[in-house]
Amino acid sequence: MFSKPVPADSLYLAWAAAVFPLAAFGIIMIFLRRLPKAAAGVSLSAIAVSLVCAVCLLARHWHLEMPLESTVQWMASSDFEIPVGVLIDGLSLLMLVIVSGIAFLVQLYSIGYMAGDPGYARYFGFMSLFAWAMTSLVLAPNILQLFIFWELVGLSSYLLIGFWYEKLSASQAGKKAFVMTRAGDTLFFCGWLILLVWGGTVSILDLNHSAHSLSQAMVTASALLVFGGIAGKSAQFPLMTWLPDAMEGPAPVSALLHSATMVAAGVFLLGRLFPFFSQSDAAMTVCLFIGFVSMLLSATMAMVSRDIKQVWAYSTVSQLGFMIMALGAGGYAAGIFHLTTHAGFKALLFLCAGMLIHACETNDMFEIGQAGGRRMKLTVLCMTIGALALSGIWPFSGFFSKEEIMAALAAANSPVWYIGGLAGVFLTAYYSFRLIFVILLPGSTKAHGPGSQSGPEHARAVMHAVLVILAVITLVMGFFAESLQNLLTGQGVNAPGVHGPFPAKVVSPVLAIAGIVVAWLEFGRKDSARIGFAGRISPVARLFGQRWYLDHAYGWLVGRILDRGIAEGCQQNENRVIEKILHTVAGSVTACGRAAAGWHRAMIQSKLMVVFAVVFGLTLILLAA
Amino acid sequence: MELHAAQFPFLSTLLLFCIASLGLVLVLPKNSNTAVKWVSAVCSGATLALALFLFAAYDRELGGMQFVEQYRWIPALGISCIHGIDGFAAPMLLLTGIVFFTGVLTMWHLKHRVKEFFALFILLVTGVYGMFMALDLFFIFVWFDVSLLPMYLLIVIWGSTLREYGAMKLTLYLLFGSALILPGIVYLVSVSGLDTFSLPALAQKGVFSGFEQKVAFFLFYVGFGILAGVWPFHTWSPPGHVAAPTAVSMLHAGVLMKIGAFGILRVGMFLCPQGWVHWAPLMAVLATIGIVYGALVGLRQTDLKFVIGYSSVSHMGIVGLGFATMTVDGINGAVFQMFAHGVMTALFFSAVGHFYDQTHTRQIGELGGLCRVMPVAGSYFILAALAGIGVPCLASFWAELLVFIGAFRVYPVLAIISLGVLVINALFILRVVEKTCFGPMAVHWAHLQDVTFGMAIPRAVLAAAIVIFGLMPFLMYEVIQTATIPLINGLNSLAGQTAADSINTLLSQWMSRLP
Amino acid sequence: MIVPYTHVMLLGGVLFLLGMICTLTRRNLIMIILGLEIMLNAAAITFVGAGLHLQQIEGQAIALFILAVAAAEVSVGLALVVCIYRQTGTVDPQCIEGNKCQLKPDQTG
Amino acid sequence: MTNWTLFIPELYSLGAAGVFFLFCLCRPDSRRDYGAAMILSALGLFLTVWSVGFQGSLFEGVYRVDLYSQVFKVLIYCGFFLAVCLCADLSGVDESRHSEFYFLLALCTLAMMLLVSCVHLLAIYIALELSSYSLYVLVYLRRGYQKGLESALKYFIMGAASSALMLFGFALVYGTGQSAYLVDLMRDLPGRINEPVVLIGFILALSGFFFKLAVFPFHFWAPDAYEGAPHQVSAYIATASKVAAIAVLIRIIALSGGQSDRLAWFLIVLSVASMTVGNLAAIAQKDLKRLLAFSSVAHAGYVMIGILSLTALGYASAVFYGMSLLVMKFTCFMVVVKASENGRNISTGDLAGLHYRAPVLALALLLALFGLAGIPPTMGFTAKLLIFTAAMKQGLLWLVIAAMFNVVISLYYYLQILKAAYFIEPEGQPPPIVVSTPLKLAAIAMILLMVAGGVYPGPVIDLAGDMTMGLFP
Repeated sequence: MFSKPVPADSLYLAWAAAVFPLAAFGIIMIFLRRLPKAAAGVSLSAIAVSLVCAVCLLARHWHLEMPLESTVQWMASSDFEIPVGVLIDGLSLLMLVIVSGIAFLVQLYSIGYMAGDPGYARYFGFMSLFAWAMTSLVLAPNILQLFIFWELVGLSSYLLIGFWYEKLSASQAGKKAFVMTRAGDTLFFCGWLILLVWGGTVSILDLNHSAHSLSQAMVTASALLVFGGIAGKSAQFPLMTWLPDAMEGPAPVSALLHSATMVAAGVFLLGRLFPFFSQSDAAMTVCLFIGFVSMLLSATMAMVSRDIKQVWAYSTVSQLGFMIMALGAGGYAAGIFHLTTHAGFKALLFLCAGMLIHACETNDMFEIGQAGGRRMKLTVLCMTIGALALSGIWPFSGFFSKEEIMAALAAANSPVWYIGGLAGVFLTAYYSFRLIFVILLPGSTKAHGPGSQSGPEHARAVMHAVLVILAVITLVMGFFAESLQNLLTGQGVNAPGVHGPFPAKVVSPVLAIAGIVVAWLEFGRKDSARIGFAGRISPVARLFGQRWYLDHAYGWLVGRILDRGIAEGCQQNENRVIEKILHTVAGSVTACGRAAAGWHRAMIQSKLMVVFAVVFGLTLILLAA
Repeated sequence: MELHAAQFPFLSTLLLFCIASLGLVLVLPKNSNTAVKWVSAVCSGATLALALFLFAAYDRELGGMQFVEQYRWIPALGISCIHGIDGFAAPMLLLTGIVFFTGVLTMWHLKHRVKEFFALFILLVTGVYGMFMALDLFFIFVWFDVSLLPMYLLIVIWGSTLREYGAMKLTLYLLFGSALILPGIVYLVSVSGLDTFSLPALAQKGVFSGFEQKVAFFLFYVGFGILAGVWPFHTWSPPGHVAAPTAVSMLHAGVLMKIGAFGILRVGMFLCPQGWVHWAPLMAVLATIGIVYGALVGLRQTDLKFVIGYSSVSHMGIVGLGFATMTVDGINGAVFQMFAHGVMTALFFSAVGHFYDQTHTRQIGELGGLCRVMPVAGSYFILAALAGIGVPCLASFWAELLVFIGAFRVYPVLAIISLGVLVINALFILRVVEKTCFGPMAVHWAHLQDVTFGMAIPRAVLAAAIVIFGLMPFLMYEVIQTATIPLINGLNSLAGQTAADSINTLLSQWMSRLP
Repeated sequence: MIVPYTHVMLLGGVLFLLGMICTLTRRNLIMIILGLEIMLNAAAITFVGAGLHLQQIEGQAIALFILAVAAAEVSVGLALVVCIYRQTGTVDPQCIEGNKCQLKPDQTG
Repeated sequence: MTNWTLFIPELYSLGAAGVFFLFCLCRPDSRRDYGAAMILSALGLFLTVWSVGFQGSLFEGVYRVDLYSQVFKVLIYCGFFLAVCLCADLSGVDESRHSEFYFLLALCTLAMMLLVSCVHLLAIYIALELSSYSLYVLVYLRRGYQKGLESALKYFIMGAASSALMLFGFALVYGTGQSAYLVDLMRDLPGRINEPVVLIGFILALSGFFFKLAVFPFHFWAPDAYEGAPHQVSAYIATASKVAAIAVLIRIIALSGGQSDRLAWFLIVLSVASMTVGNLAAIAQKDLKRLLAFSSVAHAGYVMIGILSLTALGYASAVFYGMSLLVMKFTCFMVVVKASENGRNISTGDLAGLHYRAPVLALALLLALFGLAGIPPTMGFTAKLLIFTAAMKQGLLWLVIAAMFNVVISLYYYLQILKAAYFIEPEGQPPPIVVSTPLKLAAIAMILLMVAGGVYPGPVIDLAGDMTMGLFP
């Protein structure tokens, strides 16, 4: 076997980490819908318990030699069993801490951010639902359980994006997110079915350890299908356009779900099944390619967007693309490490954006700048720290993780990936600091500062505290790289050497600084035109601004092909063919009826004729027969 | 099949209770509306309790037919009155109890011809209960028809949009179905040479030749299939839903369509396993078409009930696909889907019913933002929608999961096609949710009332059923399993190989015949 | 028996056919009744022939009964025809349908 | 030695007819006539029920009294009694003709009672003619409705033509079968049924009964006669007359011995044609009685399914079917009588609002229509199940399916009636229909009978089986 059973105390801790938020969700939705304060309290305590459990687990199993797995059978149908359980290894412990930690911080932040919202209790209910689903997802020992919670985090994402349901765009964005991820999930499900029916196992450890005994074609097929789910969840090309739209949700939701944790679930899954994916070169190449395309495409989109949250959303897609590239290139620890650091600084960025949006009541970065967003000193400082980390500047956490990724890419089979990665580094720095400069150094500002910051004073203090905590994490996280790598790779995952050739170490920071400089030249200088190099060429700007026309393609696919094409065809078939046949049958029956009825009005002698004809005719036929 | 006699005639008690309530309703004075409603509520509550008890008391270790009662009935024709429930019937009884109870409560505000409504309603439900517990072909058919005909009056008198057309179409269609079932039953009884209508006796091995089974199964499949909404015989169903009053829609989609599927299962598959194997590919293809087609047509609908009607077609296609797999997983899933879809769609219709009562329209374009004025009703609607999409931890998910596993083993291509439809399903159901519950609210809806506490009870019961069986699917599977495994074992021993294998052989033969 | 039974049967059959043709072709209620009488008589003749053939008296007895019943039948029929004629002024079977010819009593014949 | 006790019911009927004949000579008095008719028919009903157990043979074997005939006599008398029950408001018949009306009705009943017992060709012929003549005149008795006369004439011509056909057939059967006694024929015919002359004779001989039963193509009289006759007479034709026709048809067809495919095919064609023509034509009808007439034609087709299986089971099922028809058709006509004002014909729409104008009648109508359509749990369903079982034993699956399709068609117009009764709101505010207590009791009795016949028909089926056992000596 590849695992040992989980000790009872750890098992309880793991269960508690998952179940407390579920209980909070149930209690809030059933009893506390009218009591917002109590709802927030319940939700926060539950996630705090989760966090404590997660940290205890991490501390207890810091030096884990073998994955721990325990399952009980939840449901059985013939030879097919659905077990539920927990799998504890470095990855799940790390993710558990990230998820519960960020969730805790974001919920803390939300107390102030969401204050006064009519759906306050509902918000915390959904947040608890998400916390339950996400913690259970990272603990899942088999793909089915993972899939179930995978769907549930999708559900909570749907609910939270459409949280302000009276905004039509919000509910549409929620729908879009759900349907697009569902499209990926369907592929995931198919892949899972292949593994179950033909592969015979869906246990993650079994798959990772026995993938080589399965046929190559099957591994490739199922890996690619599962990757479909990953692409959907992590908003990779071509299923990427839901994520920018998902920014319709409240900013903390974007911070928690759509940057730090939920969208990272795709990368997590890839990491979970890393040895399995490694068996198929084709699948790994596809990972690399998709990550590459998504990373660059979304970076270009971020270059021209004016919406502060959208920029971070594109950036999220781009960074997820980096992670997937890293994993595709074999840099398991690099990808996961980037996931970890990214969770911290991206949450920070979103929460800062939330503060700005809340204060200035606009999403447009230029307007925020003009409204005097820079006067919110702490916020802007934290945002700058986050942007520096995102750009990969020493000593912020992003530097370390990006370095590892670049090293992994450099070790990959083709230089294309590495060069693309470098371009990505440059673009990342460019668009991050474009935003920072626009807000920090606006050409002109209004006389008055941003409008009164809503919420009571202590709430704002809590929000600021959260920002500071995240900023500190961003600052120090990079120095834990070694220990995290030990945690992750201590269990038989053979990560290739992460220390790449010398130039790599220098080239990418230089490029990042170059990006910052370019951004300063275009946006930061006193008399700069405040228009980016991409924005100068209007077709390119339009291409980037329209998200490479991906949404148009989907609109065309759904609206024209599906809705007005196939579906309308079926509808016409329903009305014109099936109904027509029915009506023809019914009509001919009634017509026959009318004819028969008319026949009975005939003259008596005609009727007699019929009588005689039938009797004698039939008799003759019978005699002849 | 094994028969285990009952210590106490629970099943007859259940039926007699319904009949007694019906009689009581009939003899109550004309204007005693409240009394009628209370009698109906007590009747439905008591039968629900009994159904729940039977479901809980069904011995999962023992399996087979339990609570069996046998009475002589018409010896001249070999008709006896046998009641009994197995792992398929027990969930169905529970479903009927739930939908009956919630249906009665949903119609509590009815003012027009109350006595007749509840009399017909109880009659209909009696038929449904009877159908699920009967083990004699005569009684199966009798109860089957008893549960169909009241529908006509219920729709015509208390219905809405295009009710006369919808009711007539529904009734004629369903009777067309029974026009095939009755010959099928009589045919089997005649060729058996046993002079008995008793299902256990006829279900013994070797009673029917392969040809007879094929003929009879086809008749049953089409006959019951019409009621189960099998494509292309589904077109009675959406207009019927649209025309029917709320509780009748609930019962219609929640239980009646299940009677059709149950009929295929109980009569078709139990009696004609070889016919089942023979027609399974056809069933699978039609079911897949139904799944795809229902979702696609649902995409184009503008009337809420039409949307749900077509989604029912799609969901019942999943049941059909499960039956066609002839695997334990597929059948388990199909039966669970019958239950889950029943509860889900009842919740759907009860929420829509409330919308309609308040707004007097079901046109999706005219609604919007209803969650603001009726958050509770809206929540139940959304819950039903999510169950309909197949979100995990709600009952339908487990059903669909198992059906797809079974289908993937036997018909991988069809399974993948149906899986793809899940996306369309999500698209059109969420679109409806968005357009009714979300978005800006029209000003003239501001005065609308949310569901009152009393009216929320039935919805809460349905929602609880969805969530409980979604979180703890094993409660259901343990019961269903007891019936599935013997059925499939019998099927496999018949052919000497698993039926799924024989289908694969058959398919490969067909493929080889292609140029 | 001098005449073979078959011949009697044929005679009865031909007569029956003639009666039938009469009922079918004549546009007069009275002629129709006459045709019916002829058919009855054909049956009676066949009975008589059969009785002779079988050497039973029954056949002829039946024929007598038939005559009597036929008489009753004709009386009922004629009574109806008379009533019809009084009411509509016609005995044309085509005209009694839905009172079509009531306005033109002179067309009778 | 003639045992006259066996003949008591018939004598009683003759006496009853005589009483009305005497009334004809007195001053017209409708209340007196009605009262007398009620008393006499009720007594007669008891008498026939009392005579059920009689066994024996009368008049040199021409007349056979057995369970089969006696039960049918009860049924016929039931029909008579029920028709009389509907006569409380005999507004469709001229006041001065009421005595004649009852006289003819009693006479017709007598004729039918004779008919079901006769086992001799001539006796059958005479009994049949007697009943027919009474009915011709009864149809004619319609007051203030020109169609009454017209339909009587059509009825007459069609009847006379088919009895001529039948008689010619009898002649051929007599000539080839060498006897006019059914008992002898039964010995002789089965072996020779496929000889051309025998087959022609046999088929022609059936014409008269097909006419009575309104089987295609002998059904042309039915719509006109039902429509033109007084409601009570229509009811009588649809119930008692049909039962008698079934009885004697079974007696005659039993002669074939069940060995003739050709005969079976002939019957199958007629059966399917009757069902189809009857049901199709009924769809287009507005007049309720005309509609019921076509439905009778269709039901004749269903009865034929039972008969054409040419087995004891089939005959028993046809008998049961006849019984159920008696109950259901009577219920329908009861509604027609009560819903029509002054004996006028009513259309389907005139039933509007019946559910509150007369709830009991509406419920009875509902059950009767479902029964006619063969929907469980009514007597009609059991009847259909029986005939289908009988046909299926002969392997006629497709015939059963065809019949079921016809049931679906028929359901369309039955549901239209039901919709009118239960759903359509009448124009204005028609007053509630006054249903007298006896009639209400009758309606409830019918409801119970229909439901009992659907739910627990065992005893009746056994009875029908015992009856037909007697046909095979």
